[in-house]
Amino acid sequence: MLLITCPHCGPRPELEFTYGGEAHVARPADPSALDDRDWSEFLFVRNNPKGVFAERWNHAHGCQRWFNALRDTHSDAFVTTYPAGAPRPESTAEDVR
Amino acid sequence: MSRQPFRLAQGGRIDRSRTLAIRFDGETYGGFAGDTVASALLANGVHLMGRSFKYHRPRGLLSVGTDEPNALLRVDRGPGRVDPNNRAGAVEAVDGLVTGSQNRWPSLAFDVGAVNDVLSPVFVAGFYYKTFMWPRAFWDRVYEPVIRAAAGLGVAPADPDPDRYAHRHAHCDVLIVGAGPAGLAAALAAARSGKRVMLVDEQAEPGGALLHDVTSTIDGVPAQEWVARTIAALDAHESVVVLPRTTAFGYYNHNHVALVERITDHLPASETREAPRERLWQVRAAEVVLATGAHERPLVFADNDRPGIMLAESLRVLVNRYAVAPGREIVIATTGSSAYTAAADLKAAGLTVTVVDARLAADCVADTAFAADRGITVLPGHTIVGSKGRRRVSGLIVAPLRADGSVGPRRTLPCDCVGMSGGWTPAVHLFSQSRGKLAYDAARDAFLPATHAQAERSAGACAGDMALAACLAAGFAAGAAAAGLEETRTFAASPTRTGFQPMRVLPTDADPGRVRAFIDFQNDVTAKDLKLAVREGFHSIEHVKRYTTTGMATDQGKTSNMNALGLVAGLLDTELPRVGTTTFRPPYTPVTFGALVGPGKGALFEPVRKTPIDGWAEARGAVFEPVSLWRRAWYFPKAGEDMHAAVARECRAVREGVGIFDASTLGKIEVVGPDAAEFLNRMYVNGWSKLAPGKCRYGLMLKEDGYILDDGVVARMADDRFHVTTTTGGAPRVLTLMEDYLQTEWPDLDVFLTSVTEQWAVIALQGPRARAVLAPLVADIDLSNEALPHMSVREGFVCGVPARLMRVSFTGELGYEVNVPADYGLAVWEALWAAGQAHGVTPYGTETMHVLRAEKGFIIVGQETDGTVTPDDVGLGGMVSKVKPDFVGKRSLARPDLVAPGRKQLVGLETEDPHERLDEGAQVVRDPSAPLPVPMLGHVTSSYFSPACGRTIALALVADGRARMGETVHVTTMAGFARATIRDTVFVDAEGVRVHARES
Amino acid sequence: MRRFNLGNLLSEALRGHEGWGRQWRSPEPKPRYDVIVVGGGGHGLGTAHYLAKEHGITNVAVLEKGWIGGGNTGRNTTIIRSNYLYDESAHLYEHAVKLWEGLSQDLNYNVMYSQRGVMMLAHNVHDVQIFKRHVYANRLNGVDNEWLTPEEAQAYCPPLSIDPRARYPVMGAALQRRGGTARHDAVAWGYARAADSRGVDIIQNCEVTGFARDPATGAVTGVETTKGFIGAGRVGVVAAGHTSVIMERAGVRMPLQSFPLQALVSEPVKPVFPCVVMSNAVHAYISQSDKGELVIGAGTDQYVSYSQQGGLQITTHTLDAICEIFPRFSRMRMLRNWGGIVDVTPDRSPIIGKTPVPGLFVNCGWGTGGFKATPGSAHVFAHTLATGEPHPINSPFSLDRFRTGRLIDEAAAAAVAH
Amino acid sequence: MLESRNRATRVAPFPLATETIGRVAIAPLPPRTRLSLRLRPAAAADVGAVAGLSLDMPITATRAADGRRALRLGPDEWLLLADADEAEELTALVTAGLAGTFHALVDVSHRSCGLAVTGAGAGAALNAGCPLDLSPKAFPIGTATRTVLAKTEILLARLDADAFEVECWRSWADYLRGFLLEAARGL
Repeated sequence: MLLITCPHCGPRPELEFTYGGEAHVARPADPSALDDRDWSEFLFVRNNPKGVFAERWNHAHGCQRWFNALRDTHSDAFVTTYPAGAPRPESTAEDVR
Repeated sequence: MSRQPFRLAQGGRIDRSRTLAIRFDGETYGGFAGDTVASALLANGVHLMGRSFKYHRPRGLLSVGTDEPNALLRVDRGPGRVDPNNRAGAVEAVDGLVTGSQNRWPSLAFDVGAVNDVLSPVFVAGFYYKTFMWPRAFWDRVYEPVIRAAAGLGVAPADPDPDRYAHRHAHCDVLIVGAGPAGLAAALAAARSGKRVMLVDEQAEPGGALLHDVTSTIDGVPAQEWVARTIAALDAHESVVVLPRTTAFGYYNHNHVALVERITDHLPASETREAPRERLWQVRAAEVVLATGAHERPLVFADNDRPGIMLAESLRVLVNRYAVAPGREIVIATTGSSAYTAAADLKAAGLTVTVVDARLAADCVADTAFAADRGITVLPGHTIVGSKGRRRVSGLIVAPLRADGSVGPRRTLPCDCVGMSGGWTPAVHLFSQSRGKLAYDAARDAFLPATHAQAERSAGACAGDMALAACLAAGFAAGAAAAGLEETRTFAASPTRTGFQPMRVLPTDADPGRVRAFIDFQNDVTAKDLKLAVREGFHSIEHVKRYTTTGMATDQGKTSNMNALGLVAGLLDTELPRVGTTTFRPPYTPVTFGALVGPGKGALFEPVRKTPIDGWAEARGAVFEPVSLWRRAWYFPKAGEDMHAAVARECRAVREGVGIFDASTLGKIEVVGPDAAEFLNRMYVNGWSKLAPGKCRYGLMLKEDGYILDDGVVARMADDRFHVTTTTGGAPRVLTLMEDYLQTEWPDLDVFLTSVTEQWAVIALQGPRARAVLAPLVADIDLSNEALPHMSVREGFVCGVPARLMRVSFTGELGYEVNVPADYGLAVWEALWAAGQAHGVTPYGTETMHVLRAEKGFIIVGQETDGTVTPDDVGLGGMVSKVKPDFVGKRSLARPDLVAPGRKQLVGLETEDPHERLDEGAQVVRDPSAPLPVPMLGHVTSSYFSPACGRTIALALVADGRARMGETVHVTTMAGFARATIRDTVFVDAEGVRVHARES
Repeated sequence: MRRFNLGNLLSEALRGHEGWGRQWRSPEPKPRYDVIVVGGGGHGLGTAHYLAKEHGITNVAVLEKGWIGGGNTGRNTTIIRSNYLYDESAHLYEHAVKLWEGLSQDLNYNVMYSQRGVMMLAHNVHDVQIFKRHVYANRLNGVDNEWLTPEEAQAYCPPLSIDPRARYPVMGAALQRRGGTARHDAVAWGYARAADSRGVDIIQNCEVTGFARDPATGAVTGVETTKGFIGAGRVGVVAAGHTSVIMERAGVRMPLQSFPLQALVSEPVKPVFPCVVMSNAVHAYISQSDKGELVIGAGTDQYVSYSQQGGLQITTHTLDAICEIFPRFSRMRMLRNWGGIVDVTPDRSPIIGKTPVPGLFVNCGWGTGGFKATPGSAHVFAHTLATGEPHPINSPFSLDRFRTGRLIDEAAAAAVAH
Repeated sequence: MLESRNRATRVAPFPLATETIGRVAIAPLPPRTRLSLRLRPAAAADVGAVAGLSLDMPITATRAADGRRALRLGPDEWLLLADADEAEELTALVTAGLAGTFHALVDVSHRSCGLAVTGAGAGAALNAGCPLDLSPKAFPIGTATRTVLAKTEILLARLDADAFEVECWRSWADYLRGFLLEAARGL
């Protein structure tokens, strides 16, 4: 079970959280302006890296806020977590244990 | 009861003042408190304890520890408390305990399965891949049943488990796994920091190897005295928890370590009924110290599996800890030094001991001298080429190794017990589970912790330190560092005989293709099986494991893995790491399902959510159905009524009089804020800006992919406040979705969401007489059509309770939904019930609700829709706003396939036979006589008997359905097909006048 | 290649089995192959087998970064069935089941396909509707699947508790008798041996690190590997959980997410569980292996990961359900618990076909249900690689369906776990 | 029909009896006023306090004043607790105090029900299903947070070293009570 640091509540067990997939995939301001390919990209295509991944978590059984995290999908070690809306922090390989 | 002829006169940690008796295969044997089943049986001279998996070879104890592959027993602790595959050395003897051997018939001594042993030349590794293929049908009917019957060890429990199991989440600063010298020293050091320390050990008492060390001293005191003092010192610390009988079996992400504590199995049944049998601990540790010790390796030689042939250190444990003579005339066979300590202790216990050392004399001078000083005969430079005896070893066949490597003349050493030692394998299982990387250390012939993945340290034998003083010092340093102290110290400890010369298979003069030298005892994997695997091209150790099943038995290869790796490396003439090491997976030792389940069984398996009115329904004999986690009243049968009769009666009551229905499970969300209407505009397909306060509107919500997610009535309580309702099952995901968009996409909107699902009990009154029932209980709300028309809402008091009163209908009749604070729900329900008696008010359940709405063609999300259905598919395309620039799912509605012709559309169905009720899920076809695969037009989503129509009705999703009105189609039944006609979806009151109740 | 049969087995028994040769060679890569298959699991090795056997294309290499069958092929719970709802799925999985039924003979390798039946439990009215919808659709598609009452279900699987007061009472079950299990390792080894015997090069410990492209056409011309450059006419990627990583190296983003999936086995016991039981409502799948172990499948963890290690809470949740439906197993013990990496598409159905890159084909997205499809998947993918065009059976499983919205969403349609 | 007023009686989901098992006592909490207050963090800092209750405090902290409590459950969420008969008064006070400030105030008094879990074994019993570190250092007196207990969400508040309040949504009451009783037996 992961230990996840909620930006508001601090380190909490994974049981309190739900996952939200890749972060920083903004909903287009005007979806009608997108053609089918671009729209399906937005709907379905996500990065799936073996390495540092920016992802969304919801502290569903805590403060219920959505936030973002950088996590190494190979080791499952978190690099950092940060509030929704904040830009993705720089991360380097050293960040990852 | 036999008198323990092999019990030594003195010594051991057993309590001779407390005798006990256990049963094994029907015989009763005496023992003492502190015995294990294995030590008690051996004290009585019982060596034959089991049969091997494949060849049914007679087997005795190999090891006193949890690495035991052979002596696996059925243990019977009373009705429902029978379980298989218990390691004899790990089961503590309890007075009256009943045990038995496994995998044999008719008896352990005479097992017909032993015929496999004769056929062993055929039953080699992977033989089943090469045959049993012809004739084809025989695999299922003949071959496999035979193989399955032969496989498996013990018998699965036949009854539900009456025992209780507990769970505990715990946190500590330092978790120390293993309470041997390294672990105890680590705990001593960590305890000084005052931080929270947990010390866990799988054995009945802490001390590890020190519990059978009768010669060493530590800091001037005998080893076992040092253990006692250390435990006392630890007990003096508030912040230290010591858990014996507790196995750390799993090392998961972020220092999450799973332990299982055995609480009652070592106690007499009388004392244990209320207490949990086992407890699963889930520990989140800031730092972990692994002091998990090492496992001794067997020697690989012909017939090395006879009962009485054990690991040398286990003999030492039996003599020193349990005061049991494993035999009278013992041969120690070794390629290393540690076995000489065992030999010395056995000798000191008065047993006859001879040592056979496969190392050349020059390589074991110090050891032979040590033995000579104690009057122990040593045969250095001798290999072992076989053993004698059937159900008990009677002799060991040895031969000198010549300088040229050839084997000299054989001689047989008579004996009744053999202790073998092929070196030591550090127990790196948990380290490997933590995903740390191992590195091969040629000098120690061991894989040792190298690269760490988590906040963890290994110390002592599991890190390659075999000497006592080194274990203590390393443990102390690790414990201190884990606790954030920069302390080290040295311990004055007796020297330890360490070091060994790895020999994968002992040299022999026999044809290696003929002899069977076992590597994995339980699975009967021999050296020649491994040779065959390599010959057939299986060169990765994972392939070898899977092909031969070596290391795959219940001991998970604790004694066999290194011998197998080494042998394969030798066969491939490559260095050992290139063959790879098998990655260890949890659990370290097998864990009871019950412990993992814990309290989560029966009523606590999964919550049953109940409404405030649930008890009333139960008292009225309601039949319930599960809906998501809720249980809801399904129907209210009267005496003698079946479901059909009850539902028909309930339906008529609503259409002709009045029914009362518990709708409390509906999801409810209070949407508050100046941007509330705009927020709903973005979430729903339809618009909300123009909805006036006091009015209600039906809302439809999509996922971003354009398919229907949920629906429900939304009431506007004020300009900036909406009372949103959702489906029962959809409540959590709708709120989650709304919060997601609000927080991450539109944080600029001034809106807050609050779930009020459980704040309000919801009582639906439906039917022409609904107003008559409700009116007397409503003080301050005008219920007239003019003041409170269909789809409107008012706040006021019902039975003096503040209420949100909605005039809405899911039945097509005049209807109200009374929302009152939940704790008042029952009282208001009962008041309405009482007031309704004069009007024949009838309680109805979800089935009737379903029938009534189906008669009106109202959809139920999740029944008419299934996650691939658009608003237009169910005839609600008209609801979709054409003016709103955007809402969730709007763009997807324009995707090619969602606007393509031929989509399935919701229609009504009437069967030719008015009494034929179609199966929900039945498929609709045009031509039932078409060849397979028969093209399908769609499927039935809802199907009921409709009392109002006096016939069955159905809803279905049918390709181009709205263009097929009047068409005859064929619908599958369990018997064949039924003819049905496609029609519109509204079966009752097509004009929709009843809901307005204008006549009143 | 020495045939596998009882006669040879007995004659070898008399001479210490010295006569068995290698089941497959481990050759050094040639400079160029007509087709390179990236990924040495069952799907990849099977693809090579059918390329050679059905299409006469033998200048083929299978590149495996570790050891063959070491990925999901060797980590799954080996459930085989074809009772899928939609025509596209039913045809694909039924194609596989038909091949399973003759696979041991085709490969001359006993893969132990055991048609002991796969039973899916219905625990509520909704389940009943869904499963009957399956039964009827399957019947019309020529796929066997029948509806059982609770009593019939218990008769078919005696350890099953049908106590009506249970939290999840058994209200019926859908049974596919032709479904069952197979010996997963044997599938990889059998395909490897058969393909090797037809000249296919199986190259282990060879990771693909990049793709060479024709600057003009953009077509794939070969792969960079840890054993150097290898030229190729066509390349098929069959890398399961690692597909995204490999395809990224070809500049193709895939609609995939990789999740840890856990499974476990109990200690071996004598035969007690005769079939396969799946309970989707409680996320539990269970059968008993020929070795006697209860084989139990759990759900995926919620987060993307390549760690092959899930959380303990997934295992405990699964065993809650198992012990609720089969109370007698509470005192059984978990022997081994492991994880795999499954690649999941947005509609949880696979992608088998072309990519935007000429000459590059992909077979992925099998999620938690790939093993059952192995022969069918390999067979149609071999056709696709041989002809450059999808087989009718896999044409609906195109990458393009996510643009058009022609999804094949079994789970959304049926809440049936794969 | 004024006589029909106040005829209705409150029925809480928990039985009234207190259960004591070993070192754990489990007793139902009396009905009380629960108001969910949502407010932007910045606004909370500006306002400081409403109805005599400070809002400006760390997340998971509690502030109490004359029998009322404010629990900060998140950056923009507070739960206000008071006696059962104080709902209208407290609502009025808060609404007045926040006049002109965007906020949401929703009465959720009936949404939840609570148990008092006390005794030397209280923490251990809770840890049978709650994965949080309940040591006094990590979870000091006055801490209040949403979390999980086995298969249900709870609101957990520590009133004293060995005294906790556990609330769940009312439909989960049977499960919550049943689990805690089993947990106490399992100590």
